[in-house]
Amino acid sequence: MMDKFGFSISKGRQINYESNDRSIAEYISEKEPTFRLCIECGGCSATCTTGNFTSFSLREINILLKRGENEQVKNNIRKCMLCGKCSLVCPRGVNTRNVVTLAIQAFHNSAGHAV
Amino acid sequence: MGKLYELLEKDIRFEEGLNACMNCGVCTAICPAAEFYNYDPRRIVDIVQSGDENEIEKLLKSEEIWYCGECMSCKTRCPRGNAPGLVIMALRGLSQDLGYFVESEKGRQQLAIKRTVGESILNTGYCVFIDMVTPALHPEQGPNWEWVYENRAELVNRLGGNFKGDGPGILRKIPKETLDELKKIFEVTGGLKRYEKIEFYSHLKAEEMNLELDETLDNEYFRNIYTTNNGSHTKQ
Amino acid sequence: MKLEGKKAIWSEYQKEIADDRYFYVRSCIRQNFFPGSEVAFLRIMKDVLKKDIYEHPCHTTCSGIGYHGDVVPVETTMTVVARQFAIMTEAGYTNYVPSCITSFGLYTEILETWHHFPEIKERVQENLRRATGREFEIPENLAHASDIIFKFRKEIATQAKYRLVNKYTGEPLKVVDHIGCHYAKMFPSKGVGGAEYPYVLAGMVEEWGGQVIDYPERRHCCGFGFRQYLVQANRGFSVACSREKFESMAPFRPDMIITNCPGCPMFLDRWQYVIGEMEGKTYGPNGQGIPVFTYEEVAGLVLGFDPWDLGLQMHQTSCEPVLDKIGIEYDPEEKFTLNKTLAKAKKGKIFV
Amino acid sequence: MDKHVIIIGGGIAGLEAGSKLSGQGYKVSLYEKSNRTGGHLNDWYKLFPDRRNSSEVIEYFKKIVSDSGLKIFQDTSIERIKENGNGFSIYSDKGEEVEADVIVIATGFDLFKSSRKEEYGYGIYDNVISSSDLEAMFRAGEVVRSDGKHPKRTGFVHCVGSRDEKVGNLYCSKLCCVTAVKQAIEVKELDPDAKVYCFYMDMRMGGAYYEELYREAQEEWGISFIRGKVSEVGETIDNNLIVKVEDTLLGRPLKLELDMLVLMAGMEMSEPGEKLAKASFLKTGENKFFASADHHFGSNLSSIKGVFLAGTCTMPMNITETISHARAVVPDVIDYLEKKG
Amino acid sequence: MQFDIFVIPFNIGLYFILIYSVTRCIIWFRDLSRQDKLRLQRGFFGRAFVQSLREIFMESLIHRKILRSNFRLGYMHLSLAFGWFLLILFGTIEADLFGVKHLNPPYKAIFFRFFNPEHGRTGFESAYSFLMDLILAFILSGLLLAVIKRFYSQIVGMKKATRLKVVDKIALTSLWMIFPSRLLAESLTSGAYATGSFLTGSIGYWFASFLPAAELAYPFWWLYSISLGTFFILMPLTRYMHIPTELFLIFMRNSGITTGDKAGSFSEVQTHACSSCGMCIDVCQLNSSLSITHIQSAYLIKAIRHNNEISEIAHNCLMCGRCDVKCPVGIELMPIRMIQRRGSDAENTFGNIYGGYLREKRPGSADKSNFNHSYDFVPAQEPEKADVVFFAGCMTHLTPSIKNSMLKILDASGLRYTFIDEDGGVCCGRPLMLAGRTREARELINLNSEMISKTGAHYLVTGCPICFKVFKESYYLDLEVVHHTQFIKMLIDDGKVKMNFLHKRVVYHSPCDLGRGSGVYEEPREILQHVAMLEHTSFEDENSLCCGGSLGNMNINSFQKRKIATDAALKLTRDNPDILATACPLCKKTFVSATSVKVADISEIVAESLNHVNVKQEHSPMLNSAKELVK
Repeated sequence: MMDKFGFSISKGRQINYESNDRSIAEYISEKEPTFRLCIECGGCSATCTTGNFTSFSLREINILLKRGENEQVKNNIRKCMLCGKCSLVCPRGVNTRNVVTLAIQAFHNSAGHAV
Repeated sequence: MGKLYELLEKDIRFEEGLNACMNCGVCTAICPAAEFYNYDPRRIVDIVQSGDENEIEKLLKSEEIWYCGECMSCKTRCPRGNAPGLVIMALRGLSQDLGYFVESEKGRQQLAIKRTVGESILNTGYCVFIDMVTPALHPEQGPNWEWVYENRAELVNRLGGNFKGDGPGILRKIPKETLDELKKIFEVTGGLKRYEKIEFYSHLKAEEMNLELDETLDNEYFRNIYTTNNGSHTKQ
Repeated sequence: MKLEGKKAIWSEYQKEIADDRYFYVRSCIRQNFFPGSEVAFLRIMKDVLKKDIYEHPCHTTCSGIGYHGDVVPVETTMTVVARQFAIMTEAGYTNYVPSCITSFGLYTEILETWHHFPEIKERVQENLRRATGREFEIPENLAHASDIIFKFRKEIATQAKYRLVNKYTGEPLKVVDHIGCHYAKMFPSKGVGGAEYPYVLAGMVEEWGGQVIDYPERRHCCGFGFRQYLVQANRGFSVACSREKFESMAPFRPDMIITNCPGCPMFLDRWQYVIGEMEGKTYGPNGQGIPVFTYEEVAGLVLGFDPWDLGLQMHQTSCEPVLDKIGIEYDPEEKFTLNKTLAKAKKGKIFV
Repeated sequence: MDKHVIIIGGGIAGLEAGSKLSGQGYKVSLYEKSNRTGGHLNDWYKLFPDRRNSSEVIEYFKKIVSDSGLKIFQDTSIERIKENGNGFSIYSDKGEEVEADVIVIATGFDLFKSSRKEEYGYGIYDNVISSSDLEAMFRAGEVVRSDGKHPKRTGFVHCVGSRDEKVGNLYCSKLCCVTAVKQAIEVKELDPDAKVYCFYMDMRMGGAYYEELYREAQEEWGISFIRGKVSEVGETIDNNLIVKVEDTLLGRPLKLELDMLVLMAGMEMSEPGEKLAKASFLKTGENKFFASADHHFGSNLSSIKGVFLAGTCTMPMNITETISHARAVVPDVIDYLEKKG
Repeated sequence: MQFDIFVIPFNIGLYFILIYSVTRCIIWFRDLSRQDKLRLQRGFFGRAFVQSLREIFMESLIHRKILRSNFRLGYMHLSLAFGWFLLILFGTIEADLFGVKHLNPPYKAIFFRFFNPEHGRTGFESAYSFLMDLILAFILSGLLLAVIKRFYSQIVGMKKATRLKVVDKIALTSLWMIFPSRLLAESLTSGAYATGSFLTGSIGYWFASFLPAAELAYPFWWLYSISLGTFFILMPLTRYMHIPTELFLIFMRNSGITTGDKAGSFSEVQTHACSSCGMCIDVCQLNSSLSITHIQSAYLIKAIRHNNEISEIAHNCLMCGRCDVKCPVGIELMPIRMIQRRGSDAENTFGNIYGGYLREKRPGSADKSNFNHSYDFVPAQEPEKADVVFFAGCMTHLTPSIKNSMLKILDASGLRYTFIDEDGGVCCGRPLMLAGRTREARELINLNSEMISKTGAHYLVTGCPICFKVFKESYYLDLEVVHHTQFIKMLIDDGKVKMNFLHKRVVYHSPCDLGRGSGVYEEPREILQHVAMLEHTSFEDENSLCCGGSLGNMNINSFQKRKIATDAALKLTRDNPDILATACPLCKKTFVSATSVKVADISEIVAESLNHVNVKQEHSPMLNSAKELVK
């Protein structure tokens, strides 16, 4: 079809909250309730050891998970070095290292193999 | 404020379009472009209001300023009375005047618009004239259009038009004197200058990309800008 | 949906619309894609409503598509517009009626700008003088052609031959009204009914027996987006927008779409075909597609104009299903026959 | 002391100021436009941040009023204040004229009329309601949609009529955020598996224990907070609501279907207050509330000597602030009357 | 040949457990790696054998370790274990001395009194039965303690007793039955025959005064035999298996076998050698500060034994190692826990980890094909050449004052050094290791090793014990890795830095990874003695506390961490010193918010005393206020 018309119909990039799979986030916040406490201040991203090299942002990951935009997280979460600086600067006492670990676990379980 | 910002400030649409933005996102929320393109008008306004020259220059050379469809839905809602759409128009104007538009795939398309709509205005007095809407360039117009296009003169007149005729009426021939007035207006108000700039920078770019570019609508560069879509603009 | 809520809002957007002596300005796109509509408009104004409406041979495009395609600078467009006003002034008219929504939006925007920045108006005046030697006055009244039809919707109803009613069930037809973005989104107070619940088309549909349906993506742009359609590489966006609307209106099972914008009816019509081709998905009652009309076409139909005089044969999505529903008589043979003038119309026979 | 003080408005501020002043031995008469005192307090079920029942506060006012010699005239709205020789006369809608030495204006606020935010479809879409509508539902003990079902997905839109040039209110009503959080929690209390979303621009939890309430909403109730101003609302065929908002923290548009949408209406200068100000040539600020003589030292003083201001007729305030502000008018009045002799 | 039917239960039990233990040991031996098998064989005919016997005597019988740390608990184990041992020993001797004929079957010794009721009247015999009674009394005293412990742990000075399953309960009761039933059986017999000594004799005499002792004795001999039998048979199903297992473990350990990184024969032996004595529960701060009492090593090991779900138990631990050093059986608790954390994920076991260049100990040649990469985004670093590399690490970057102090000291040292992660480097990998994700840790190790080896330095100085531990244990670098305290100590010894004495009272908190984790206790204290007035606390060296900030535990929240920190700080600052000194940025950060006492890293104290103006000026108020201004 593309060749007939010279274009193909664009896909929407809206976050479709309803249809997104938010089970990963639910798994995490059940095991680590402080996950819910994030106020998106960005302190974690600012101090992040990994963030020093790449655009990795724990703040973004936190919210992507909550919206069920899992793919993006899946491809980035393992960039975290687990050094723990974020948890020391978090004003809401979010247990960030556990959040990351649980996320990896959750992807691991859902995928049946390591991410 | 730096040079680019000052240039933007000269554009009346910029003055109308930007008061302090508080990043609430209503614009992006209803923006059709943001719905399909990797695009966030709020971010653009935020960058512009930051006045950061480098960021603004990046913007002027970017793809993202060319995604807006200028439907102006953003203007209806902004709680601070901004009109991101107008800011975009100002950015696009500047991008063309400085020749930055050729740095982006979407920006380069300006030549196509200039050569179709732009030329048509001066040559026919219409933005679009049916002769331009060839089934070849417009397959999406559908099979019925092929019949329409074929019999356009007869059909238009059958419906009561005045196809390329004198006097008033549908698709009438716009008098020579009128077209001269239009040209003069374009001359006096910088319209022609804009056209020349688009041509000039496009030719430079064509050379750089070493694609042949002549005055017609049928050459490598034109075909390239008219049809290329590297797929990086939308969600994959 | 509570209608009284909308009524309350509509009552707050009462627009000043002149009732005679109109200076008519044509639309580039509509002349190319809906010539029948502009013809119908003038016929209605002259023959049905007996109004003085004047078209000057020397008016041109407002350059709006060039302006929104960003190849024409704002100063240039303003001067072109000023020239249109000058011609109106010279012709001795003060009520300016553009056929095009893009133009209407542009005129409104420019008048606003001039109002807030008189120095700019001065500069434009100066430019116009230098380029053409013309002088201009700004219109006393600016109304889109659809505003005029809205204003006289009752008169049209009284002379109507048909109503927008399913003749089999007696149910009112379900009509989607699509308003051109530039009609009121920029200046809500300048549109009948405002920007959120425009009444200009809804009013006609109600008056002519139909029922307007409200669906989530009602306010969504058809996707024209100027450069987004003009350049082939971008058309994927354009069609995606219309698709969004179709998907959103589908559950309401609309019989037809009515529009007041030059581009929208063409896109909403053609994109149905493209989506069908690309994804095999068709909309409307038993997948025959949802017919898309201009307000003039609808007005013409209820007044009993011949569908083929209105130019419905130029649509890609066939309108016959709706014509049958309403019970409009038409000759299928004539649809694609051309060498036939508006003899009947000339003899003024079509009005009983 | 035969001095006569007139209080205009029988809400929290009026009652507090009135009873305190009559406690000082003045002759105090209070005029209330409606047939009940207590103002908006009557429309609220539970109060933030501790979710105590509003009736407790109403009880308190009943008590202080009955303890004091405050005379209350209901169903009387005051339309004009006029200075005469050494005092004032007020004119009611019933055409009566009353003399007074001091006037205390406590005309309070109006809730922003949500229908003015047309794009949210209040009064048009069946399941778009306002924060006060929701309070009424809480009082009735259940939250229901137009179709009688209980909403499973509820959204709260912050800043409706506040911080919005489109409706002419540039200021922040400052209490809607905490109210939204309170109501969100209450919705959850009624139905723990319901999903609740708050659409905010900034969480302005500036009061005592507001932030703690916010924390509770997140931690204990799992309420989702989405940073972005709702742009428009559409109605689906089954009367659900499609909300369009940008998730500004991701820079992407977000589409959400809800069963019910609650609009957090802001606070505006009350209509009677506005009329009174016009008729009596009392200065109002650009936020349309009564303008105080001095924002720091004279927040109880109006632009006319002898006419005082109390409570939310000057700016958005919570109950605590309103009561303090109303009490603060007392020394000003005494001071004025003594000087006047 | 003397025989009675009632001895059968005992015999069955005895032979069953003997055969079982032996086969078990054989299986374990079979599962050992080749090197370990060799080690064990060598050990068996070498010094290790003697060593082991000594250890078995000291620990398995005397229970020295427990006695040291907790006398009452120690006595309990001593009396039961050693006492029973003596009873058997002397019982056998008795049987052989006075037995009718030699080479008795084992039950003769156990039921001697039954078969020789007349015995024990005359002088030497009675003296001997006195001895036997004494031993029995000794055991019973221990048993009494045990019973009490079961019900009121505190009495033996323990906060928590280990929880039991049904089998354990049965086994336990049968164990408790053994000696009382023996007591009664012997007493009644003695009563009937008027024999027995001060214990059995007198009790028997008293019974006989009002009971038909002769008839009653028999059922109690049955009971005695049955309880013995049941106990032996249930042993494999219960923690009591630790008794035979521990012996084997001691041999293995003394032969130089270690846990390593993979679950295997040795870790299995260890898990079976755990007596669930509860020492680990006692010293655990999660217990003392947060009353979390289900995750301690004893429970972890029990969970492993019964292969229950353990991931939560395994991860909910500070990894401070306080239990590790306290374990009376000497089980390597930290390594065992690490194995559990790594889980089954093959790529996470060291075997693979040191695949790639680390085997050749030369950077660059890492075999990167065998696993997917997480940290490819890290650009290759080009550090400058230097003699000393300073690696601050993530935590030091979060505590700039420590970083600056170290730089100041390094500058003062005049050495040619490079601050290798000045603009924020890569994490050392320890946190990932602690989380059991060794594969990724290895990637970071590669990255850092490549970078560090480029400098050609002789010393790597770490600002943080967490980095220090992993650099020492898991990196293969051709340079000496030292913690900053060790480095400063060297500088002082070489007179490279001169310092003024700081007139401040200081207590030292030894960070887990530095002290227990890497055995660095001396240097920090020596430095502190050198620059200030170091005072002692009751929490030093192996007894030092954990600050609670541990990266080892991801399950507890910030409030819980704060609680541990506050408790620890309180203990450490009892005599309110001027400074609570530590040698770890994380400990510092954790303590700062947990105590009002000034908390400082040793490097900060040293740096301060470097430019320390002399005492007189220190007291001039003008200078102080000037200092304030500067701050």
